[in-house]
Amino acid sequence: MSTAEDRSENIRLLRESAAAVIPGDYRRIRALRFQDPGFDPATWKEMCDMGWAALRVPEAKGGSGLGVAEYCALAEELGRGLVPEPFIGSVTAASLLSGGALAEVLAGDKVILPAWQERPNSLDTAGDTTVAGGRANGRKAFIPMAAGADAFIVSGRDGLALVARDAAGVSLSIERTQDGGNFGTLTLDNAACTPLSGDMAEALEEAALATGAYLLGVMDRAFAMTLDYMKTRNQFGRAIGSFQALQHRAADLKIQVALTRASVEAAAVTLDTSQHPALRQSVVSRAKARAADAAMLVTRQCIQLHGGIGYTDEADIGLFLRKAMVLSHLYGGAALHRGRFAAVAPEDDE
Amino acid sequence: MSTAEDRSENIRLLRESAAAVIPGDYRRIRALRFQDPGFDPATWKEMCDMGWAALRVPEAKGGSGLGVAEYCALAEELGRGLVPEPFIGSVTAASLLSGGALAEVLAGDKVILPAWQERPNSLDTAGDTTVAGGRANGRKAFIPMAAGADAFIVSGRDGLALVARDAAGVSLSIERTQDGGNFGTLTLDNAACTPLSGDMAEALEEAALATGAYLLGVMDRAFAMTLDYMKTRNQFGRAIGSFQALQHRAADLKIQVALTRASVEAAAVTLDTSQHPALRQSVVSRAKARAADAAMLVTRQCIQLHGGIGYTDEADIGLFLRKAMVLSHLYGGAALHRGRFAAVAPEDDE
Amino acid sequence: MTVDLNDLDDETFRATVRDWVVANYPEELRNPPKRLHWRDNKVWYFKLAEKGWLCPGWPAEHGGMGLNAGKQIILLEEFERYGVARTNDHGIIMVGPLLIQYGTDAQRAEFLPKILAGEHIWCQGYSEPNAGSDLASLRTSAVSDGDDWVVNGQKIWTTLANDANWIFLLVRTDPGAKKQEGITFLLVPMDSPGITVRPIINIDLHDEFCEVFFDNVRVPKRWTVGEVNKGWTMAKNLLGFERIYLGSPKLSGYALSRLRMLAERMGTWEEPNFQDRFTRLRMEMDDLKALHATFVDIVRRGDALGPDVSMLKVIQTELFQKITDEMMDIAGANAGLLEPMEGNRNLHPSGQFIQARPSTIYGGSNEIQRNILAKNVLGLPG
Amino acid sequence: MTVDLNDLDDETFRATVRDWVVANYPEELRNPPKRLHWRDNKVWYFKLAEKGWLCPGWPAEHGGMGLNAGKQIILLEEFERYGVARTNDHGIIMVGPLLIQYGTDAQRAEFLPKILAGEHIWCQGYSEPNAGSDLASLRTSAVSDGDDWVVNGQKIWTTLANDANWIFLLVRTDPGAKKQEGITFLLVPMDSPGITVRPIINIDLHDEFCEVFFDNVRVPKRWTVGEVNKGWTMAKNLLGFERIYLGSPKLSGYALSRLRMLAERMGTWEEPNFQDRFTRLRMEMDDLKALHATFVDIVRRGDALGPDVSMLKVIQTELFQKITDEMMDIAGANAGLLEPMEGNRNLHPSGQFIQARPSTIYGGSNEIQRNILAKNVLGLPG
Repeated sequence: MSTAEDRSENIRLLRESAAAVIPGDYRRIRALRFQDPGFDPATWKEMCDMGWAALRVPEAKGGSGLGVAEYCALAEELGRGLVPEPFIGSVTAASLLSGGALAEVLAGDKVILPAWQERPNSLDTAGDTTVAGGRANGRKAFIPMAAGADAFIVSGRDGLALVARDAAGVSLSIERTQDGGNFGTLTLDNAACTPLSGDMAEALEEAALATGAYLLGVMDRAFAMTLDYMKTRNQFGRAIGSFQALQHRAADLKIQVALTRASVEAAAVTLDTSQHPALRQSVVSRAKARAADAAMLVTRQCIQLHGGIGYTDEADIGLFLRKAMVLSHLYGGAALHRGRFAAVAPEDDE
Repeated sequence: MSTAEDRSENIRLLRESAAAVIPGDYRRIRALRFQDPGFDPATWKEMCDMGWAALRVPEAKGGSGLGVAEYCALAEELGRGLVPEPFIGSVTAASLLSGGALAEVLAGDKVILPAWQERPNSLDTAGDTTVAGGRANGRKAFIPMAAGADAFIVSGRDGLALVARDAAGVSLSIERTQDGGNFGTLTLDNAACTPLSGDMAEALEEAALATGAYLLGVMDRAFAMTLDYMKTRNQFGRAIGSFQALQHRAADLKIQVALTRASVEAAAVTLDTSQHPALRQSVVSRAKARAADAAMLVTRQCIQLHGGIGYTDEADIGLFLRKAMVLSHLYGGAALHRGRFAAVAPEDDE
Repeated sequence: MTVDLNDLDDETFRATVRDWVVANYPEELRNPPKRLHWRDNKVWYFKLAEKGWLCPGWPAEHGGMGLNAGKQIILLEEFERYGVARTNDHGIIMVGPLLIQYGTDAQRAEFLPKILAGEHIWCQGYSEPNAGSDLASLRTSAVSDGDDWVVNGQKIWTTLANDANWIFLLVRTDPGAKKQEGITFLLVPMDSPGITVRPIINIDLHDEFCEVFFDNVRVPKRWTVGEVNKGWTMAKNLLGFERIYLGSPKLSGYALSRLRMLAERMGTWEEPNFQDRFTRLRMEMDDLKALHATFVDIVRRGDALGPDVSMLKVIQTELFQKITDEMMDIAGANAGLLEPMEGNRNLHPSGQFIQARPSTIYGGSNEIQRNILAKNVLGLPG
Repeated sequence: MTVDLNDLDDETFRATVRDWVVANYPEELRNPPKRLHWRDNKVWYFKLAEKGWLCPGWPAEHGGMGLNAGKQIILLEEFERYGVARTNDHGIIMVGPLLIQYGTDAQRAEFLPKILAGEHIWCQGYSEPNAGSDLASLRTSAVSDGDDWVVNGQKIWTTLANDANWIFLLVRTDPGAKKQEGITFLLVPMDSPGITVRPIINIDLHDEFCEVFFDNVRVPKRWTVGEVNKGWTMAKNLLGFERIYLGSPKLSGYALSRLRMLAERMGTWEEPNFQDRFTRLRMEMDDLKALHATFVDIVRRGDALGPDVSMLKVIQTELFQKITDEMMDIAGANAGLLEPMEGNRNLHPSGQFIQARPSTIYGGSNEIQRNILAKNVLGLPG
C-alpha cells in the first residue's frame, strides 16, 4: 500500500472520476425506477470499464488492488448519485471468484450477485442451505437487483457455490423495492452449482461498511439539496432557512452527517490496517448502525424541511428517503449491528 | 360523593385556599434546606388545622372524606410551592391509622410516616421485614423527611405495625437529599411495635399518584417562571423568548406539562370511580411514569433556558430541578412504573 | 328521526351507530391505506345519504341530522373505531356549514340539496405554491368585470380535485389591502372554461392531491359567499372545529395495533427491548387519549376550542411517525419492500412509514403549530 | 530538554509522559468531581513548574516546553487519561499566548516569569451579566485619564476569581464604535482599589464562579495589551485552539465508566434494556472519538480549526448529559441523595447529573454553537 498522502490523493481522483460520470440530476434514476432490471446494464458495463468492479481484486488477479478506504469513497459517491447499478454486490462477488467468471464480472459482461441472506434480520450466511456434491438446496432472499443477475454466489452450511440463474432447479421471484429496484428470492431445488473456495464473511464485512458509505453519500447529498432549498424557499416573507428552529435542526443533521463520516472513514482505516477480528467487526457494526439510523433521520427530516413539496413524488428529495429505506437494513440494520457491537467490541483500555 | 359541578367547585376552592397560604417566593424553602428536620413543624400543624392531613380520612373517622381528585389537586398546589412538609406521607399514614394515633396525626401533633421501601428500585412493601408478636425486625430506607418523624408505619411480610422512633431497638440514620430534605433509614432490631390492621397497597397507589400530582405542580410552576424569564431576559438586543428555537422548545415543554396534567387527572378520576385493580394500577403507573419523566425533562430544560443564571444556586429555578430529582423515584420511578403498566394494563377493546 | 337520536342516552346512541355501521359499511373499505377516490367511496356516501346520516352537524331544516356536539363526537368515534374511510366530504364539513352560516337563502337552496344528493362533489382551494403554511399571502386574484369575477392564479394540495365538480376558493379581491384583508370566498364549477387540474403524485405514489390552474375563469358574482374582502375570517372560523380531528388518537391506535402484528410476525414481540419501546408508545397514546378527551369535553360543552388544541396535532402526528419508525426498525430487510409483506395489508411497514410522512406537514405544519403554541398560548414575543 | 521531547517518537513520548504523571500526580486529586481551588491544586502546579512542563505550548525561549501541536495533544491525552485535574491555568493557556503574540517585551518580561513561578494566578474577565453568550455587547468601560484607564462595570462567571491575584479583562474603550469594535484588553491586579469579588454558589453548591465588580479602578496604561480598541480580535484568536478541549470525549468516557459501575451496583447491568441503552451511549462516544480525532489531526497538521469544531462541543456535552440522565434513571431512590452512595465517590448519580448541567451552557451555550453551525458552517441566512 502506498503512503498516506498518495492514498488520499488517489481517493480524491477516484471521487472526481465518479462525480464526472454521475449526472447532477436524477432523470436517469427516475427512468429506471420500477422497471426491470432496475438498473442499466450498459451503464454498469461502462463503470466496469473504469475498473470499479475490480477495485478490491488483487492486481495479481487482474484487479486494481485498492483498499477499503477507496471502496468506501467510491460507494459514497455512488450514493450521492443514487446510482442503482450493482456495485457493492459485484465487488463482493469479485472477491470470491477467480478465472473466467471473475473476468466476466470485472468486464461487466455478467452480473453475479451474492445470495446469502435467508431471514430479514440476520447476518447468518449459512442458514438452511446446502451446496454439497454440486447440488444446491435452499432459499435465499433479499438479493438486491436480482432481476438483473446472471448468476449468484450462494452461501451454504458447507461452503460457497456459483449458481447460474437459468440452471435447472433454480427459480427466482422478484419483488419491487421502495427505491424502484427489486429484491430477489432464490429457491434452489437440487440446482446444479459449482463449488467455490473461500469464505464470504470478510467480503460481507466490507459490503456492510460500503453500504454505510453509500448511505453517507445519500444523506450528505440529500442534506445539501435541502440546505439549498432552505436558502431559496420563502415563507412569511423570509427564506425558510433563516428561521432559527429550522437552523438548529439543520445543525443537528449536519452533526449526524459528520458523525457518520467520521465513523465510516475510521472503520475503513481499521479494515485496511488491523487484522483483529473483533475490532474489525465492531467498527463495521458501529459505522453501519450509525449510517442506517442517520440516513433515515436525515432523509426523513429533509422531507419535513421541504414542506409540502417534499411529499410529492415529483421532488427528488423523496428518492433519497426511499433509497435509505432499502439500504438501511441491507447487510444488517441498526439494531442488529448494535447487538453485534455489544457482543464483540473490545473493552476500552481504561 | 357530590355532583361533578360541586366537586370541581370544591377543588377550585381547595386550590385557592392552598395558594393563599403558600408564599409566592421561596425564601422559606431556602431557609429550611439542609437543616433538620427539613420542614417546619409549626407550618405543618397549621396545614393540619386546615384539614389537609385528614383529606382522605372518612368523615366517620373524623376526616373530610374527600376524593383522590381533591388529594391530587392539593398535592399539585404544594408542588407549585415546593412545600417540604410531609403531606403525602401523612395522608398515607392517616389512611392506615385509627383512634388516638390518627387524631394526633390529623391534628399535626405527631408526624407518622410510612416506612415501606427496602430497595431503591422496588414497589415491594414486605421485603425482609417482620412485625410478628409485637416485635419488628428489618430495615426500611428512603423514608422522606424521616428526620422529623415521631413514629413510622412499618410494612412487613406479616402485616403492618406502628413503631415509635424512640423505642428500644429502633435506630434511624439520616442522609440529606438534593432538595434540602432527607431520607431516613430505619433499622429495627427486635423493636417494640403495635400491630395495625389493613393493607398499605391502596394507600401507596394514591401516594404514587399524589407524588405525580406534586411533580405536576413543580414542573408547571418551573415552566411558568421560565416563560416569565424568557419574556424579560434580553440577548442580542431581543427578548430570548422571541428566538424561534427556544419558542419551539417551550412549546414542547408545554406539551409535556399538558400530557402530565391529563394523565394525572384522568388517573384520579379512575381511582375515584373504578374498583378494577389492574385498571387502577395501570393508570397510576402511567401517570407516575409520565410525571417523573416530564418533571425531569421540564426542570432540566428550564435550567438550560435560564442560561448562566440557571446554574447558580441563587436562582430559584434550580430548586425545582432538585425537587424533581428526589420525587421522581419516590413510590416508583418511570422505568419501574412502565414495567408495571406493561404487566397489568388491560388490553384496548379493539 | 333526528330528534329521536338527540334524545337517546349516549350509550344507546353509540350502540345504535355501531350496529348500523357494522351492518352497512363495506368490509373491504375498512382502514384503507390511502385516501379513497369517489369511485370507491361513493357507495358509502350514498348509503349515509339514504339513511339521513350524511351531515351530522347540519341543522335538520337543511337536511342534516341536527345532532348536538356530544352526539357528533360519538358518531365520529364509532366511525373511527370501525375504520370507516373519509368520503369526499368537503361539501359536508366545509361548504354546508359555510353556507348555513354565511350564505344567502338562494345559495343554500341551490347547493345544499346537491351535496345531500351526492351530485356536487366539492374540493377546497386554499393553499398556493408560495403560501403553503402562510395562507394570508395567497395571490390567486379575482377582478370584478360586470356581473362576474375573473379569476387567475393557481391552487395546490387540492385534495381530490380530480374527483370534484365544484371548488370553494379563497381569492384576493383587493391587492392593496393588508395581507389578511382583501380575501374573498367564491364557489366555482370545475368545468368552467379556463380551469385545468393536474394531479400530483405524492410520496405514497398516490394522486390524492392536485394543482388547479385558473386562466381567466369567469365566476358569476352570485357565487360569492358572504361579504367581499371578508373571506379570511370565514375561512378561519370554519377551521376551528376541524382541528380536533387532526389530533384524534385513532390513527396512532390503528398503527400501534399493526406494529404489534408486525412484531409478532417478526418474532420481536417478546424481546424485552421491544416490549419497553412498545410500552412507551402505548403509554404515550393513552396519555394523548386523556388529553384529547379534555378537548372533546370542551366541544361537548359547546365551548370554543382555544389555540392550545394545536398540541393534539403535534402529539398525534409525531406519535404516529414514531410508531411507523419503529415498524421500519424491526422489519429488517422487509423495510425496503414496496408492497405489503406476504400480501397482507396489515404487514406493510414501508407503506405505513411513508403514509405517516405528510402528517407533520399538512393541516398546518408542526412548525406552524409550535409557532402558534409559543405565541398564542405561551405569550412569547414575536 | 525541550528539543529532546520533540524529537522523541510519539509512543516514546507518550510513555514518558504517562510514567511521570503516574509517579507524580497525587492519587487523591484524580478525577475530582468539582473544579479544584488553588489551595488544592497548587501542589501539582509547582510540580509541573519544577519539571518544566507547566507551559507545553509556550516557546522554549519564554520558559515553555516548545512542544509541537502533535506532542501537546499527546500530553493532554495522557493527563486526561489519568484524570489529572485542571489547575488555575488561565495564565498558562490564555495570558501567556496573548502576551507572546501581542504583548511588548516589557510585558513579557514582567508577567511570563511570574506565571511560570506560580506567583501570578490569573482569571478571565470576559462575560457580563447582560452579555452572557453575546460577548460583543459588553459594557464594562475604561475611560482614559492621563496615564491610567478608569474602569467601571461588572464581570460574571469569572472562574476561580477568588483564587486569582490578576485578571485579564475585556473593556469597552470606545462606546460610539460598532459592537465588536472599541473593545480593549487590559491586565489588572486584583488588589487594585475598587475591585470587589463575590463568589457565586453554583447549582453544584460550589463556588467555582464569581462576580467581579469594578468601581473607578485605575489601571496603568502600560498594562494595555496590543492596540487600543482591537481587543475583540485578540480574544477571538485566543479561543480558537481552546474549543477543541470542550469537545474532548474524555469527560463522557469517564462518566460512562461510572454509569457502568452504578449499573453493576444496582443490578441493572445485565438487563437487556439497559444493555441496549448502554451500547447506544458507547457507540455514540466511539463515534465522537472518531470525529474528535479528525479535528485533532487538523491541529496536529498545524492548520486552523474552522467553525465546524462547534459540533464537538454540542455532541460531547449532550452525550455527557445523556449518560448522567441514564444514571438518574437507574439509580432508583438513590437519585435523590445529596452525597455519594455508600460513601463511594464513583457512585454518585445525582452529583454527576448536576455537574453535567452547566456543560451545555458554558463555553458558548449549545444554542449559540448551533447558531454558529447554521450560519458559519451551513451558510444559512441571518
